[in-house]
Amino acid sequence: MLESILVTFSIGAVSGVALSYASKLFYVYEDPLIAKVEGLLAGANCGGCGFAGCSAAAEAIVNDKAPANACILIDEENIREIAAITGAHAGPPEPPSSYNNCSGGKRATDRFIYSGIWSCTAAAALYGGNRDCAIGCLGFGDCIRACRFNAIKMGGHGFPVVDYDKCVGCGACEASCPKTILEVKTLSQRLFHLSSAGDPLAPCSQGCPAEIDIPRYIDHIRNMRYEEALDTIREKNPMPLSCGRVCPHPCESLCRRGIADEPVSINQLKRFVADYEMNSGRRLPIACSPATGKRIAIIGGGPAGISCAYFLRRAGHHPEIFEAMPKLGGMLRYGIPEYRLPKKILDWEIQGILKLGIESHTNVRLGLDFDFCSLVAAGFDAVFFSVGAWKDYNLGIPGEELSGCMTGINFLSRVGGSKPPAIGKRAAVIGGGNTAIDCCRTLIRMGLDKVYLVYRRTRKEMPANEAEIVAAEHEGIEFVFLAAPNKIIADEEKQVAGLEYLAMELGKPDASGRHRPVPIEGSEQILAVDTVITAIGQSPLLSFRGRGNRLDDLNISRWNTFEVEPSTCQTNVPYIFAAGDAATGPALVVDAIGGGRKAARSIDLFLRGEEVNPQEDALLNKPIGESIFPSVPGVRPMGRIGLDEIDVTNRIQTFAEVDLTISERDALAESNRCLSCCRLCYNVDTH
Amino acid sequence: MGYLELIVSCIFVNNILLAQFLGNCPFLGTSKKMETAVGMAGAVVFVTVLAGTITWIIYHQILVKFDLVYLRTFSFILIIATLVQFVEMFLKKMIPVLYAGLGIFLPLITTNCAVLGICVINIDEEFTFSEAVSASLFYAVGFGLALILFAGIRERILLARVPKALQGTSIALITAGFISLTFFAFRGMV
Amino acid sequence: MNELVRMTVVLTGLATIAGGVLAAVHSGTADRIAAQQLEYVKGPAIRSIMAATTNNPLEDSFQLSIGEEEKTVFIGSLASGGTAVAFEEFGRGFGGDIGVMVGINMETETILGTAVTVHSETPGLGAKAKNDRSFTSQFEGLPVSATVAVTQDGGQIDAISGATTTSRAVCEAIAQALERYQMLHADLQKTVN
Amino acid sequence: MAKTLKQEFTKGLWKDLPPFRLVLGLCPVLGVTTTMENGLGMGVATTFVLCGSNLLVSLLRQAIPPRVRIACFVIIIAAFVTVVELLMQAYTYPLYLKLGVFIPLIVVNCIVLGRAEAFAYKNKVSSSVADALGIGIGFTLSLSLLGSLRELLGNGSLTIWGDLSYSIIDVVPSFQPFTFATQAPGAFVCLGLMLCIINLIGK
Repeated sequence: MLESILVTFSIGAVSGVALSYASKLFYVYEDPLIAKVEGLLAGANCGGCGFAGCSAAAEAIVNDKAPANACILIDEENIREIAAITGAHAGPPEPPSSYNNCSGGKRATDRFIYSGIWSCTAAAALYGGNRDCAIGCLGFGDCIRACRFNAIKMGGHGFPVVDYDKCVGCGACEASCPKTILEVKTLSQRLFHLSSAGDPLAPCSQGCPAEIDIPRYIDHIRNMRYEEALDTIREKNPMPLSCGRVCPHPCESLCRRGIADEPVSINQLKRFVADYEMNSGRRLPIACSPATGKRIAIIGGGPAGISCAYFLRRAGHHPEIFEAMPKLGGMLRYGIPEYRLPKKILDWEIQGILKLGIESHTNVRLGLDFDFCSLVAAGFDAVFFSVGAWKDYNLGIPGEELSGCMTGINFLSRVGGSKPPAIGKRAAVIGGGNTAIDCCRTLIRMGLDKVYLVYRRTRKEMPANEAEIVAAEHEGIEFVFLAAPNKIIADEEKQVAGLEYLAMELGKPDASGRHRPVPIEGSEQILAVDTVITAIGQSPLLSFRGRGNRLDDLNISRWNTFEVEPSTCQTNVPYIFAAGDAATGPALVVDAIGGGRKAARSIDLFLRGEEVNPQEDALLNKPIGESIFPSVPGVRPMGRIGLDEIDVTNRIQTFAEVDLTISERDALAESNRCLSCCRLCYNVDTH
Repeated sequence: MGYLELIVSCIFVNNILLAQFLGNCPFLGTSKKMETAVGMAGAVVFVTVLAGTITWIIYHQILVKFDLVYLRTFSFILIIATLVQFVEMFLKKMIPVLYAGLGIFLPLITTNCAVLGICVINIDEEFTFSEAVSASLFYAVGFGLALILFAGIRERILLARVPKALQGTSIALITAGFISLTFFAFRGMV
Repeated sequence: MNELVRMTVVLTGLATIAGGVLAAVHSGTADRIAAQQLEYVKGPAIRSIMAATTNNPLEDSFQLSIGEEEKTVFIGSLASGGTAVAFEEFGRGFGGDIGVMVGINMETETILGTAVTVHSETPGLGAKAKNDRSFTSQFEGLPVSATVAVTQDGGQIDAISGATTTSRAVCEAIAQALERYQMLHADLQKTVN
Repeated sequence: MAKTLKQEFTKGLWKDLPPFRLVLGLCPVLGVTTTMENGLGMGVATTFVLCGSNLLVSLLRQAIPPRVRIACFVIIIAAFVTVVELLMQAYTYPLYLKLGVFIPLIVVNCIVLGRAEAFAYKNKVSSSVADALGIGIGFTLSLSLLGSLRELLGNGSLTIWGDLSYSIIDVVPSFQPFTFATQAPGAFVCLGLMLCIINLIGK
């Protein structure tokens, strides 16, 4: 008995002392995460995972070389905890979830007939797999077998479908996939992912400045899952109601169906689901990551500011919007007339975004009502400028100061605000852009007898959207092309009495490809008008500079815009970011929204203390060459749905919305026209 | 028994993995990649010789002397566990190059029944000290041989067409059965 | 440091307690284990030799010191009223030692029976030595003074075909047993009576 | 997450059935399943160690410092294995001889250590014991099943316990024992095929 106790005592003591001293003596620094993960592993060192023991497995898991569920002994609870630890390592502490990137599946063509083992890994080992598409799903379901939570099923179309309720984001599927079909990403990683050259993108998605996954939401519409469609849109664009109305849809010009047929009415479909939500009487919940406690000041509550605030909020940060005008919305409210975007719809949309927990302060102008230094003092971690482009260029002709002459933005914002300006009976709008058209169409609705649009080139050169020009023509706007305003003629009361212009002819094309107009000597003519609106372009209003603070250090371009790194939206002052018209000059609403998201991505990186680098391979709206086809076989032309609009004679009487929402039947029919394109493959018309 | 017989017996006829069924968990786990298999084989040889030697001494010098042979299992596993962990920490700090190649496999060996099994067999077979040391070495070499052979085959299995239900461990075990069958050919040599 | 001390203390404490518990269990089972070992290791051989005894030879055994060695001698009472003894001897075989239990009728001074206890011979051959009646029966009734050897060595025992070494080892063990019996005859006689 | 004792118990019988669902502890599975009796004995011995170690680890889980927990588990398990060794020698000596080296090797059976670490160290005593019983009984059943399969194929007989045995040859006189099944390669192949069957049923 005694010997036994003595022997075991000494063995125990020797082991204990040897190990504890060795652990002190031979201490080697190790990533604390590895120790933490190892603490959750079974510790049986059984080798079932294929790694050399539990510590080796822990190291592999932390370094993303093994999935969180590599250990075959531990239960789901531990896997979840490990996933949480490594998830925290990879990004913010929010649950990652698997997300399927490929929508091609079975329809993708095969390069060769593969008859090997039923495994993606094995198939990929043979010339990268049998599929024509270098990035598409091979469809053997390695991910399904890898998932310990039964969260992945093979969909009917031959690509995996993730059940988000079951997914814990352990990463097993991602690790098992020889391609990058299933990516386990946190919400913010998904929101902030910029389209990149390796993504399975349809041409339309490449063309969208907001980078919306268009085929995915159209597919949701086709299946009458409108809420999911809206979720998909909102992952990239917070303002589907507004964009669904005002967006000139550059996506549609890239639509693959458009090559053989008319393009799909993508924007109308977006508007349809957005309106569906608004008319359903309830708001869809929008998921946000856990709070990070970081605060960001957003200067300017236009589309770029709202978009940036929205994405930062969804990533868990706390943006606050400072707006100089009485209400949020920027150009959406003050530049786009009621008949294109009714104010109550805009209000509803902005309200929904603010409800996520975004504070806003209106009627406060930077430099006037608050100081830049006070923002920094108030503890904001970053500042985002989305002040827009509110300063109209002057024509530089005599008479611009006359009463009855005003600038386009000034006019529109006063109409959109609460104090409409006094106008006469006949008006001339100078300029060929969207602002000019908006002014014209607003004026005609204000009951004017005659509205001229004066443009120094021809209709072909007009930068305004074609649809808008056509609508203006229908509404009776008279276009005066090849006319360069010379001076504004005053009457005795210093009121505008007419606009004198010189007739022009087109000269040789300039560097931008547009024909340069050349005035014809002695061709002066006079338009008898009592109102002149100049809308020849805008630039940001930077009056807040020059007050002796950091803002003076900002680099400003020669177009008076913020000079930013285009892919990160960061200015030369690291904590100041800018996007929207303030950085790009006047552009589309959807450009501003995309810019806001890009900026939010950089701000998120900045706030997490990481380097604000451009995303590798980011496309930034450059098309992927191989995905742009010269012809699209297998498409049967069927024409797009007609657009419902109010009859011309009625519509110019009111500011009521011109374009009406398409019906559900039309939306479903139109969504079925979508070819569900991916990078290379698409659904051909079968009937 | 002559040493040549001992070698043939330990490596082939009584192969620790394929005939005595010891160390099968790491056998199936670490044979997925050749690289891992080679590292594991090396580590097993190293630890087995060390553990075989020390446990033989402890058994004959302490346990037998004090009539405590029933503490064999208890003391052997503790000694092996301590030894392995100690060596691991030592290598990690002092000889990182060796650690990277061999050392990382050490924890896997703590609970490898091949190591404890060989120590126990050394006692059961009543080997002398030199026999015990060489038997440890050759048993471990046999383990390494089987492991490396098997890893080579398994890398091929990945590209073979296997019925769904047989995939994974199932086919691995059946393959191991056939390797075991080939080792049967050495029977009768001793 | 505190952590290190705690680690050591817990480990040592656990090991010590385990040692105590194991020692207790061991002392509680030691007798039974010894009995079991006897029963199952030597038992079958003894039974086959002393099938006709009236007592249980496994219980009526005693230890006999021969020099440094301790030998267990089993005693059986024969139906005829006489006594038989049995003990184990070893011969060197092909794969290691072969144990042979040899039973001797003390009355007639002849071999009562033999049985192989342990062997590590090639399967088949060793088993033959154990079970082949035509081989084992050759020993029965031989006087203790007889020379036991296979025919190849000039003896009268026919070896198992193809297993001369094994047969030789068995003979060697039996010869040694007879020799030892004669040497210890007096001691045995004393103890038995 | 709280499961009933019944759930903890039954998961070992199918969901985590060792060694088929939880592919661990293969050495004894391959080594001792030449007959049903061996499998049963090994299973019972393992279950005993599993229950004892789970019980003790769960009781002592507050006292064991995390950094040396594995060493502590090893001590506890080794103690129980030694107790089993002694008890088996005392009461079922022939079985002890047949199982041989595999009895001391229970100490390195990944299932035992794995359950101690993955379950008992984190759960209360009652559920730990339920877990150990479930896994242990599952393991015993699997071993017995594999053992009886190999015995039937290889020897043409089935020994339940002691003298209680049946022979196929009595029923089907033309039956030829398939000795391969009881030998080493047969162990691997039989287990591999069993796994395959379990996979098929599981689907």
